[in-house]
Amino acid sequence: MSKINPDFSTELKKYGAINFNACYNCGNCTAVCSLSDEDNSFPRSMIRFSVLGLESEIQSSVIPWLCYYCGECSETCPKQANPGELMMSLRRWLTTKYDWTGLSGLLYKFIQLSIIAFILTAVGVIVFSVYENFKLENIMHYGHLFEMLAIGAVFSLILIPNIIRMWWFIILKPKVKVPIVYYFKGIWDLIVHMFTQKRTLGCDDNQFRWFEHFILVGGYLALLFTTIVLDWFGTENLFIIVLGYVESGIIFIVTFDFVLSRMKKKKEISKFSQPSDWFFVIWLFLLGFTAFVVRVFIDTNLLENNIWIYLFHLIILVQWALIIVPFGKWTHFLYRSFAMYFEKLQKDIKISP
Amino acid sequence: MEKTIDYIKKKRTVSEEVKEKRKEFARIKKLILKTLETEPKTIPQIAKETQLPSDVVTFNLMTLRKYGEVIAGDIDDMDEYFFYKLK
Amino acid sequence: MRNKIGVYICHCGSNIADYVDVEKLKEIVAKEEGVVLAKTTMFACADSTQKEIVQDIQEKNLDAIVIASCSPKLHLFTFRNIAIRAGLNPYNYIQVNIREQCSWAHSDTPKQATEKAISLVLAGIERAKHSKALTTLKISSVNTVAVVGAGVAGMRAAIELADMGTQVFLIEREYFVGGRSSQWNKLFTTDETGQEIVAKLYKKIITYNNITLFTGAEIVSKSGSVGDFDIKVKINPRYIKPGCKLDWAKFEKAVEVCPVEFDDPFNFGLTKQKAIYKNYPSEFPEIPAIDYDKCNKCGECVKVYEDIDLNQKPETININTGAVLLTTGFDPYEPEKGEFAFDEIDNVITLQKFKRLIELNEKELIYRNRKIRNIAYIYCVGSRQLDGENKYCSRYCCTSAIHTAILVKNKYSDINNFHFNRGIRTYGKQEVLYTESSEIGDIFLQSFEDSPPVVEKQGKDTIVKINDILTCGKELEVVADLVVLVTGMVPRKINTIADVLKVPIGRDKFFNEIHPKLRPVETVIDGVLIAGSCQAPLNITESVKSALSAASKANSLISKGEIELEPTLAKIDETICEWCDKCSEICPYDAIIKTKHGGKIIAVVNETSCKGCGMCLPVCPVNAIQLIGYTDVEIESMIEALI
Amino acid sequence: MPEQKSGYDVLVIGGGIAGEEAALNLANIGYKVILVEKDISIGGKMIHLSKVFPTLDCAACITTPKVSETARHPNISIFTNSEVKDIEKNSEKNFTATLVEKPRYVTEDCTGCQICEEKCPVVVNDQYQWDLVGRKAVYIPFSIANPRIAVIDIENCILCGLCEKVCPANAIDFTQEEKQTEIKIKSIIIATGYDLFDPELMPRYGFGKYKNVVTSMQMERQLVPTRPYNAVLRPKDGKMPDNIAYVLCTGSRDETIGNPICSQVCCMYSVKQAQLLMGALPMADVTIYYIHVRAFGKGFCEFYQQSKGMGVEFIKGKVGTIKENENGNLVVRYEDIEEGKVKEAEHDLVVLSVGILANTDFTTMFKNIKIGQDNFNYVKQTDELTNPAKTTIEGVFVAGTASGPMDIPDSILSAGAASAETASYLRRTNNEK
Amino acid sequence: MTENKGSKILVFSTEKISDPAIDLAGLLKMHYPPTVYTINIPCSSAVKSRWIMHAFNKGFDGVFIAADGTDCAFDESCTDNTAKVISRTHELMKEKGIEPARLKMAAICSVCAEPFVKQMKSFAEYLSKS
Repeated sequence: MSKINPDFSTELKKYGAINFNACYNCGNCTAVCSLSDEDNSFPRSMIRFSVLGLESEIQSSVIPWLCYYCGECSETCPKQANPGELMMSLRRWLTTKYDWTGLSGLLYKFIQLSIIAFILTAVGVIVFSVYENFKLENIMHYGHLFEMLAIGAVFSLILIPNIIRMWWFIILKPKVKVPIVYYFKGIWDLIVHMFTQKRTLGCDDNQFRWFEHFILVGGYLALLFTTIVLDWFGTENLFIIVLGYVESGIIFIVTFDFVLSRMKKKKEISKFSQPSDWFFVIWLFLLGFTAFVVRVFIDTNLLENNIWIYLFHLIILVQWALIIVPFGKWTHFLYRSFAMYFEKLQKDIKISP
Repeated sequence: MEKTIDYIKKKRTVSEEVKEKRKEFARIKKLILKTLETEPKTIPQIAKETQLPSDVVTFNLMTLRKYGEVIAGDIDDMDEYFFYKLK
Repeated sequence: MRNKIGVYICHCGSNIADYVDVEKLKEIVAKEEGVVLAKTTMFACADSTQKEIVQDIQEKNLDAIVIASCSPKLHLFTFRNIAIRAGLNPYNYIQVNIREQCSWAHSDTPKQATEKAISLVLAGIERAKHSKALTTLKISSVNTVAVVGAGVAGMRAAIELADMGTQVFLIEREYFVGGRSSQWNKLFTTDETGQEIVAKLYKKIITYNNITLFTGAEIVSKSGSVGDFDIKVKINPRYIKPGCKLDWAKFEKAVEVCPVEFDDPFNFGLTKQKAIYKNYPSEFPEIPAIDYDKCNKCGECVKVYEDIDLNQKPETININTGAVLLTTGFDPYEPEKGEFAFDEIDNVITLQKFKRLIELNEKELIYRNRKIRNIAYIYCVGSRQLDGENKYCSRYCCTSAIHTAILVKNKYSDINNFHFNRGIRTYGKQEVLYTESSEIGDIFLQSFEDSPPVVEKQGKDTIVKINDILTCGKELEVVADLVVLVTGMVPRKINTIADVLKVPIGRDKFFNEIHPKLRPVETVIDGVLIAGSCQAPLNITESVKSALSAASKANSLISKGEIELEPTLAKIDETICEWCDKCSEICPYDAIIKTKHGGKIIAVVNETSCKGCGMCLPVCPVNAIQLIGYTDVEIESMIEALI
Repeated sequence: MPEQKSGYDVLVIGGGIAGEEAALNLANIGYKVILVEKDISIGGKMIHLSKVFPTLDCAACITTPKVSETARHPNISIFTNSEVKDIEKNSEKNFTATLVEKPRYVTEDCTGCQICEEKCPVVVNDQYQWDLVGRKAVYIPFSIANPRIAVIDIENCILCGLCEKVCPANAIDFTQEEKQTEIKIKSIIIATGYDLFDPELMPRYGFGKYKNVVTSMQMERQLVPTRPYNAVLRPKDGKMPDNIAYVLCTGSRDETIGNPICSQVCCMYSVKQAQLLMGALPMADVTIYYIHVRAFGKGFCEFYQQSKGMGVEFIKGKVGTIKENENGNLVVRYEDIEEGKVKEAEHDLVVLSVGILANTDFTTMFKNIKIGQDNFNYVKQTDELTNPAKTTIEGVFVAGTASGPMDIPDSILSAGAASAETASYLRRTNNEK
Repeated sequence: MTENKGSKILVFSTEKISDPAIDLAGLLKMHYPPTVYTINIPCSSAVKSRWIMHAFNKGFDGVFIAADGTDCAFDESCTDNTAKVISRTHELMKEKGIEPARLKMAAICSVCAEPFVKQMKSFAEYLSKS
């Protein structure tokens, strides 16, 4: 027995959902979705739960993460109820539900708070630089240190607890009994999905979108590795330097295309943009671009006299690491892979008696 | 008696497409009628023998039936396809 | 018996002549007794041939002609006109179809086609021999229509008829006009209120000299037939002096002093009513009324309102009318006790009552001292019943409920609407309302056919539960402050007019038309028409359409002063008939009447009602009935000629 | 100066069931009516239907008597193959318009013998059988056409002159030209009917590409005794289908194709066709995919229940996509709403229950006045509740589906209303007694 | 009298419904036995047993009622009433020793040309065998 909560619609609209109440439950969206199957039929099921406000049903579901937003459903929806954007909004909403700090919810819903957070972090970096008397070497040293610390902290304090919460919502709370071995069996899928997002390929005819996304993820992870472990800004190794250029180049070129398509609004996926979507692509673009420029300045020995460029990069980096990665859209990357993983667990149980 | 066709011939020209359509129909008609000379056949059988797409056979065969050149006979054992024969 | 028959055989170019040996045909028929002329012709329908035939008829003094050519469906009227032009009765013209039913059908066997053609033409000649000169029957009619029921449909029909020049008697059972529509607020699609529409129509009606309105009036008997009905109308007194003006203050006082109080039917019991009343201030006619059945004649009101006259008596008047148009409307379905907790839980009400409630609550929606926030609408109450008698869909309720829900949401703050439906049927442009209500957040839940939603009390709360189709059958529940039963339309409970006029009733108990497509507003009783929701559930636009349709049908029927009837009629031989009731029983038009004739009881055909179908012919045990044009001699001589 | 025709009271534009009904009503009252039909015969779409719901009487049996009554009514002049343009309102009750009579190239001497048709060597798609079969360039539109006079499709004619040679009535006349006449009328009824949705606009249903995906109109023709095939067959390969699917709301209630409203008839005609199919193909399974079954009119709900009793399967869920198999069978993908699961099902014939769209021809007919359109492109009714036939122009009325989707009984009633409003308008403005 | 010419069939058709169908059969150049003769009447339920018996007496081999069925423009009781006439006539035929199967009825709609032709062919075939 579930109680209906009509107020949930209003809540969800703050996460970017548009007009999904118009749904008359024809099921067209589910039928045209190439990722939807008998076990997980969506997006209509999620629209229905959202209209009725059955929060716990949504919270315990992995379905929002199974959607890669090809936009076919929204394009063909007879009521123009934007099922694709609803799924996107549900992912945002779920992100905030998984987040134990509650910060991401605030940042999603109130753009003012996001802007304040961005300003605060920027001010923090500048204050720190003032404190360090704008000495490039020190700042770069702490910058590098920050990268490592931030990753560690964000992961251990925010992301891992959040994933545990997600696990609790999806597996523990609904009392799905999963034998331990299944967790190990599924790991490979987790990794594959995390790094390849191969399901997108089933999504639409546009293989290019998957490819773009794939090299972006690859480039991003590799740049992370190159800057943190291989100390790109500090190294003299030509191979690493070139590698870093390629990686950061990939990031800003691909994200530039993303920004462009969001502005053109031609494709269904880029028709609606929530602030968090803009932040994500723009910061990623800036991240790649400033890293690229910083290294160019290093190679041309201009950085000493143009420390501002590194500071700018650092501000972006700090904002990225402290705001977007733990509380923003970046987490999708993680949650989606885990959702896939949990879905596999659910399926495995169904198959074995 | 004078024929009015001569009057309109002076005013109109017939498009190539229309001429082509007429030839095409004549060709298909000949093919279909020829295959039916031996024995009654179903549409898939006619299509196979004439090398025409089956929907083209259906359309033209039914047109021939409409104008009385072909008639429908019995249905096959599977109750799927009718046999058509010359009238 | 005709014996100067002319026969024309048409070649129809080559259509007939190619298969039928027309020359041989001509030779054979020329020898036939009674045939004085036999010709072949290239095209019988050609102008020159037509002239020739006219000439022949006049010169040879022909008393019947037979043309053997194409189907009579094509040229019967062409050739009948030839006869008329030549001064021959058109029914002395016989067409024999030797094209569609001979030369074409038997083009594979020309010899036999010729033989068949000979037989057919001979049969035609036989028929011509026995053919009678018929004249179309004309009965006079008064250009008057009695419209029964002054709801929107009735008023609209009255105006239209009056505009077309017909005298109208508009007869309303209630003391006020407007019917159900005046109970409704804003209407889809124009957003006018029901009361505005009623006012608009009433104000128009009183400008017409040729509309007479009776309120508190009912038809109590009818005699006569189409064109000339005599109806008796009983009019209950209003107890208000005729011609007086409404004095609102005095009227209010009279209401105050009136000791008779009962649940107001207009507001479905939401308020109380006195014996002297108006349902709403701007109701028409302006003057109030005192309910004849309820008033105890205590005289209190007379003391404060001198325009009251309790000495008025009911009167009966006679009206002569050409046609009767019924626009008597519907009743809302009244749920049974316990149907979705109706009458058991106190916050369960019908849609119609809910609509009144909205109108009576200006600022806040309050029912039984409780502020309403969550409203559950349960659809198809009394319609599409699985077990009950009403199998039909009431058509207007989905739209009406959704329209009301939107209205409620816009009028009051903080309203949640939950629609427990069985598949929304907002057909046509009404779909936009469904979209609108969804978009503003109304929630639609659909129940399975065999498991309707359940309304029950849980502690203080009223809960509505459903297994929702749209959520894969999941059980869902809503705590409702108010449960609105979306009740459909049923025929009028008090429906005396049906008995008086003997209007046919359909399977759904609504009045039945002859044919929904051919004759959608006519009944089998000639001159009695139906329109609006007395015929089937309809919304206002649809009712008005059918009312206007009926108006034009009625007008074209009676406005010419006479009604022409086809001469193909049944005739009963009074010498043979021994009244057995079989023919009158089978007649769908009630055209056979039991009559005393020359000392014995016989059946007589009412020529104004008979349609000439012939259904009565075969049932007569003594073969007393003949259908003109299809008499035994005609048919049997044709049979003999054919063989 | 074009020729003039006057003395008419009403111009009825459109000779479908609504136009006929309106014309007959007015003619019976005594008004002179000019009825103009774009097509080469009158009867509109109804005359082509099989049986009609919910009474299952045959459409032709109802239409043809009305058609012939209209055709021979002394107060009605019919112009087929003709159009109206440049309607001008000059003053109260004074309209002029141009009547354009297209050449038929066949005179009224035609006896309908079809010898020309037999001989004509050209075959093109037969529009009256919705392209399922061919017709000749000279042809009688359909067997029960009125007038039953041949017509030459000059665009597809190869000018061989054979028809003229063989015509026994000498009715072929290639010298005919388009004729324009100015007509004077006092009032106008627009009864231009509706258009059907073109499912090629929904590529995911594969209409046009997959030959076994047909429209409901094509199925309607297959169910009529004057049908294009000898039985109900698949257009792709002539197989007798035994598993037929109906896709409801094709082109209705769908904002993506610009028609957000319900077409009001598709549910019922599909239910009806399903019943007829069960009669024509007793072994066949029929499945109807629906969103809501709109069985709202008199006797409709009972009819719907009856079809369930006969074994027609109803599945709640709009079909998302249709794909073709090698054997010509079609796989429909849909969400079974009751179960909440996406499913695929194979059918050997799919019928798209196409919706009704406004026929917007009326918008271009007027010259010095503009006629209002509603949000869905139909003729705007300015006083829908009490004067349903009234339009934005005084003296111009609307009948039938020109004002919105409706079924046959509703169209007939609407035409009745239009005729009543026209009659009273004429009388009012005439100041007749 | 009827030797080698096929069985003679009298058809009672109705003006509005079944007669147009019989016309249509000719229009479509569909062939049925030329020994089929049609007399039309307003409604199929108007056929008198007497006429049918007269036809048999005069030498017709079969009588066919092309009934209005549910399309009847007069009344929906048409189908029932026609059926009753048939069954009464069947009784009379039995009395006279005429095989009841020689009187047949089927609903023929106004465009039912093909069903009509089929009916005629099979009826004629049946009659020629019996």
